[in-house]
Amino acid sequence: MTALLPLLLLLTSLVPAAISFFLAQDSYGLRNALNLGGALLKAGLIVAMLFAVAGGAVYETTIPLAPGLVLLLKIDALALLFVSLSAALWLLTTIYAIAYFGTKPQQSRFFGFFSLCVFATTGIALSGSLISFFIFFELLTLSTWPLVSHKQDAASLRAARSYLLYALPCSTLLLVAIVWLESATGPVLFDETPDLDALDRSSQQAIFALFIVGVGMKAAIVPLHGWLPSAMAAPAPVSALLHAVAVVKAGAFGVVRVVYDVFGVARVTDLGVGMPLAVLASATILWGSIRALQQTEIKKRLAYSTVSQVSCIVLGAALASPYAVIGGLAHLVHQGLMKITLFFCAGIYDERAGVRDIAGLDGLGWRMPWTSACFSLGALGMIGLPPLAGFVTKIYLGIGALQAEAAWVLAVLGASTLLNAAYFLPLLARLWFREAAPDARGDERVPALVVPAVVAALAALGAGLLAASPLSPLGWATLITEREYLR
Amino acid sequence: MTALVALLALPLAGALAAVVLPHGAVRGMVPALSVAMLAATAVLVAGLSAQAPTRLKLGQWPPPVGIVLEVDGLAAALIAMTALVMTAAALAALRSEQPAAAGARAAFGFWPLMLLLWAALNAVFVSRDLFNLYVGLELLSLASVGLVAIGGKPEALAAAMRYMLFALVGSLLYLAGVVLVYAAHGTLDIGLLADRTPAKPDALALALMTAGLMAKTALFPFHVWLPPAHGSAPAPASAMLSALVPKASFVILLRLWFEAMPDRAQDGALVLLAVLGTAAVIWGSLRALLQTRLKLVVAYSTVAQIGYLFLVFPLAGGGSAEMPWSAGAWTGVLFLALAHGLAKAAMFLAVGQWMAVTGSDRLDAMRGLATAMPMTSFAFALAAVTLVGLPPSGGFTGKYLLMTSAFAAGQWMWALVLAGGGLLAAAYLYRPLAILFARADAPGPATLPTRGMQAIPLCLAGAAIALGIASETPFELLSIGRPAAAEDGS
Amino acid sequence: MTWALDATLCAMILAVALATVLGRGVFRAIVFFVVYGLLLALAWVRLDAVDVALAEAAIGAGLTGVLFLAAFGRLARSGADAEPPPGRVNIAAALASAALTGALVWAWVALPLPGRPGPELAEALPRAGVENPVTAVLLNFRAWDTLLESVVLLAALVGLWMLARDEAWTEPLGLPQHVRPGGVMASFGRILPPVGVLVGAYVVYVGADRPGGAFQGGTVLAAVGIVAALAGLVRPPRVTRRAWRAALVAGPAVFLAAGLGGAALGAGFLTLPERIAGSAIFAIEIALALSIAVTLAFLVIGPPETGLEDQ
Amino acid sequence: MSGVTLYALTGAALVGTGFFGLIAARHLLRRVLAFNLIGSGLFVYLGAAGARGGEADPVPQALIITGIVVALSASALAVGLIVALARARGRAMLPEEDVGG
Repeated sequence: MTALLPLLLLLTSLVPAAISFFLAQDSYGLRNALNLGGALLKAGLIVAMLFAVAGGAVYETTIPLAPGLVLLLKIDALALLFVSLSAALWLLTTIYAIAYFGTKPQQSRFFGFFSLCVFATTGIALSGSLISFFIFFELLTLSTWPLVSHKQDAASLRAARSYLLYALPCSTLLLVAIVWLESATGPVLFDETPDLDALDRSSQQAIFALFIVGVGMKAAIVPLHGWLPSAMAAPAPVSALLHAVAVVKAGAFGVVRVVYDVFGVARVTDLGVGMPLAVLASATILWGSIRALQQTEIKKRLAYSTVSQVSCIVLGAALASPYAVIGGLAHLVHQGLMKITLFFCAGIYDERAGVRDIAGLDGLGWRMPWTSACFSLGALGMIGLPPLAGFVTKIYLGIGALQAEAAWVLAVLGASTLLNAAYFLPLLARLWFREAAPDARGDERVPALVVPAVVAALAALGAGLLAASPLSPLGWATLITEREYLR
Repeated sequence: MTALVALLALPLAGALAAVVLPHGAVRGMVPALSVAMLAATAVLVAGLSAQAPTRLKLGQWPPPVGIVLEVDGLAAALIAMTALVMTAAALAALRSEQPAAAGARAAFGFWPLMLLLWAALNAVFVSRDLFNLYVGLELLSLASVGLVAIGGKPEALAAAMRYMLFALVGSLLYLAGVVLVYAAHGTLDIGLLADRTPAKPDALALALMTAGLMAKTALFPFHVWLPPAHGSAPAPASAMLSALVPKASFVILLRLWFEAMPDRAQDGALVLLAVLGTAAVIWGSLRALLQTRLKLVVAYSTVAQIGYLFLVFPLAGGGSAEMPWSAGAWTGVLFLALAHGLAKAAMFLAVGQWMAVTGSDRLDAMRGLATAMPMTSFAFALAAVTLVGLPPSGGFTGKYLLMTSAFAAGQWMWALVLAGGGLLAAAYLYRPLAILFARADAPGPATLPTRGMQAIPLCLAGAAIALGIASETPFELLSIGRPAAAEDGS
Repeated sequence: MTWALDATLCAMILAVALATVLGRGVFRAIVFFVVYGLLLALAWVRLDAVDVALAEAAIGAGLTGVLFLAAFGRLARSGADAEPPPGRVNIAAALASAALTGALVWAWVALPLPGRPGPELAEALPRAGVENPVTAVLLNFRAWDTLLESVVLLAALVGLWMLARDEAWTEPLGLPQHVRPGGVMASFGRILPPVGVLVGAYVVYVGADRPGGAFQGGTVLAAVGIVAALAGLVRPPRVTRRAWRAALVAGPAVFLAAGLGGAALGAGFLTLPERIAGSAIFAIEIALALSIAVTLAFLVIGPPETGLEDQ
Repeated sequence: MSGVTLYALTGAALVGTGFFGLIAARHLLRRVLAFNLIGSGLFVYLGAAGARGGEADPVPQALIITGIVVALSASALAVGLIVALARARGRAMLPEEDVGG
């Protein structure tokens, strides 16, 4: 039974996906029940496993494909961190999406690919070997494309093409890296760091670079970030998925796996590739913030904010000191909770008030109090206001930087905080302190849109307030770091 | 043994019957025959033991007097792929009005030619005699040319003529090599040849046969006949021609270089073959990018995909034969061949359905068809995933095995060919996919193919994906009688 | 003396071949080709291969020649008989051809001494059921080749029929022939058939023991049919006539049935038990000769066509 | 030079002659003629090889007879294609080679 758990976790998304494709447009009830049921089941399974994994249990399933090609699914603490994030957010997004789409057309296709995306993300989280990781990583690429192009208008198709234009070459390089590595070491499993000494130093550095390009594209590391802002053409639930549940998270998670489980901290330091990565991440943090500042569309600003924030996770991985690792891992969850709140709210503003531009937010706070409160909570968290989640992350990263003897990172963090404030605070000011335009509309009459936003915002708040609890994201990240990387 | 005889005799008998019987009876016979072939294939594969491939001495005459047939993993896998593709193409042809639309002529000719093609493919896959392979190849070529000519339009005739000329040259070059082999060794049996002392003219014979088979396989620069031919045949015929026919001559190349004359393989020649394969990948892909007719995109893609197959020569032939990476290269290439066959057939059958609906295969006529025909479009997308080599598909398994082998052998440039080729494939397949999934300008077509009809290409594309998901069974099958592994056997 | 004879023959063959390739006009090339086939038949006699000589004379020179001449006539009707003026001398083609010949000559010199399945063949021949070793190879040892070859003919014919125009599909095969009554062709056409049928049947019959067999005999029979059709004595059948289509497949069908019969009796696919091998081969040869005759005749006569002028 | 060798060399020369015709000629009928020349040249070469060392080997003879029939089948289909192509295009040449003249 326990060997089947990883498989079961995958099936909770795969089965709704497979059935959704074949449902007629008007089978609303069945489709909603399927997707919600799958999401609930998955959440339930994860809760059931949390305590066992905290106590040291590991669930493993092996599916041999061909010699050297083994699909290994394994639930360890790091996998569970990511999978519980994506499962929880999937549940919220599903509720939100059902309300968002209402009776709009092509829903079977949407929910089919949406669940397939979550299936791929779960697979990425559970992958215990490099090749399994790659298989699910590519599956994620493919199942995201129909979602980004869902509206089928020119902008969506352009965005979807741009996504593939980044994703396919980068994943090809990832495959080259994997094959190059495995031709020297044999299949790479994440629980035993492979012996790379068969390769010379420059080959190892080249492979590391290929890996970072391969997974970094999904994490939107500069200069591989261009696809993310243009993907804003997609419907709001897709943005939530891209920015919080699946895609960029998979990229950041991939960086963590590569640094800690493929190369190992010691070898990364020895090869001298950690610092360049940290510099790249820092550059991304600053560049994303600066670009966010220049945007006048809410969703575009949020998108560049994601570019910036996700690189905090990469920065934590690159610095590789204990506090930095904890901060980075915790931010994987923190950023997801805060960003999904913001995107849910942006979608509600668009749907219920017809507001897409920042200028349209004037005075909306009082007209749409729940949404605006959530939005404010998310934005303040992103800035890093104590005691919210973003603050916790930044403190840990800062200490980690000092541990890693990279004091310059403090300047980056400080600058980024200022920039975050510069691009979020004006929004809050408009929401709460400006007069509404005379013809402004806006209501919150669809609870299924608002409730997920509220829940996500409360979770983000809780993650910060209860950071000391062992089951908080920070507590869990500490557990992972102690168990896996400081052996 | 019985299964093997059935796999050879059934399509032959079916073809003879299809010439004589009235059209209605032929339509009734074809599904039954396909089922029987699938069953025989299943028995054949199940009966194959890992130790020794099945051998059949025809007429009980041992070589060099008689002809020997042998089913190894390679032959069994290709026979199985052929059975799937043929069954799908036959069902598609039965259900579509296309062959019949051209009148009684096409409706009469399609079935005998198709069944003769099937018989020829199976005969080539199992034959161990170089001259018998020649006769099989001729049967294959003539039936193929006939299928192209069914189209009837002037461009189809020109395409068939060009195909014919290349086929003739290919046959003669191959025959020249066979003549030299017999003159030098007094036998045409592949097994006996492997044990003979090499003779001086062997290199020339091998070169001539290889050149001829390259023309038949449409390897760059001998590919010019393929796109117009596959682009102007009826869709079910194109599916067979593109998915299966080039594989037959490729199998003979494998038999020659790895089984009949492995010790005569020069490193330079092996590399040259792979270089031509690389050129095919690049040139075929670039040409596919420029086409405005979907059938030609798919046909040029075959030119490119055939290129991959020739990477096997430097990685598993010559000095590499005894190296640990040769097995991966050999199996990887066969995975690619199988996946390409299934996916390419799915693509042509899908295009055929769109053509039946829109009356054209121009790319811009396909706009928004995904809404009206989601299953067919999904089949095309899955097939594209396989051809690009993305996981989880048979194409990915093949690419992964080949790339690993290339890096292990230190010949990383072939890995880059595979990687770059995948990107090029993504580029030329993206265009039709984006058009299919774009929003339709006009209301969808009035009459659509039934769901059953749409399911045919989907099943084939699904099989190409399943080849990657459940790749262990085909992997083991392909290992049976693998030349490098079978050095102890005779 | 014999050497001089061989040398002269070879020189003539080469000269005629060169004329076929280089001579002016397609029609002349075809005529040279027919002469070439006849000379080649002589060469086969010199090489002690009388079976091949018969096949070459009947098929290589005779039938192929008629095929080309008939095609030339049809091209003339479409105005496509003219050849473009020869362009520049194609040096690359000449070099490639010379290299090919050179390579084959080199190979001949480098060939090891006779490699042939001598002892194994000598041991197998007495059990083959026929005296003529060539027939033994064709219909017993390498029966699979021959069975496939007989369906190659069928594939070519079905392919050829696919070249018919849809509106002509139900017409009789080939172009309608109008022959002057009392002309040479008409009287030739009246005399030849009975003689030809006799000769053809004889060639099939002796094939078991002496040179001859289904292919050579079938070709003679085909020639009879072609001449009769060209002479306007008979109108070729329509594709829709099922009896004729049955005649096309009779040979391969009997052959395949015999092969499967061997498998059913437990002897093995295409295995002719020694006791009945002789009579089985004879039966196969008769059926094959029939099918070969009809198929070859249809191949030369061409796909169904309307008598109307084109376009 | 023995008689057999003489025929082998003739065969080799026929192959070259035919090959030249196949490449250089543009009228398709002549190309198919050239194809037949190559085929028969190869058969002569094979027949000569089988006739080495006294008694004739029956196997090449059987192969050659099969080969002659196969060549005729291919020629018939090719010739039919030429006729059909000429009817459609008015020329017995491939479109891409139909320049000048």
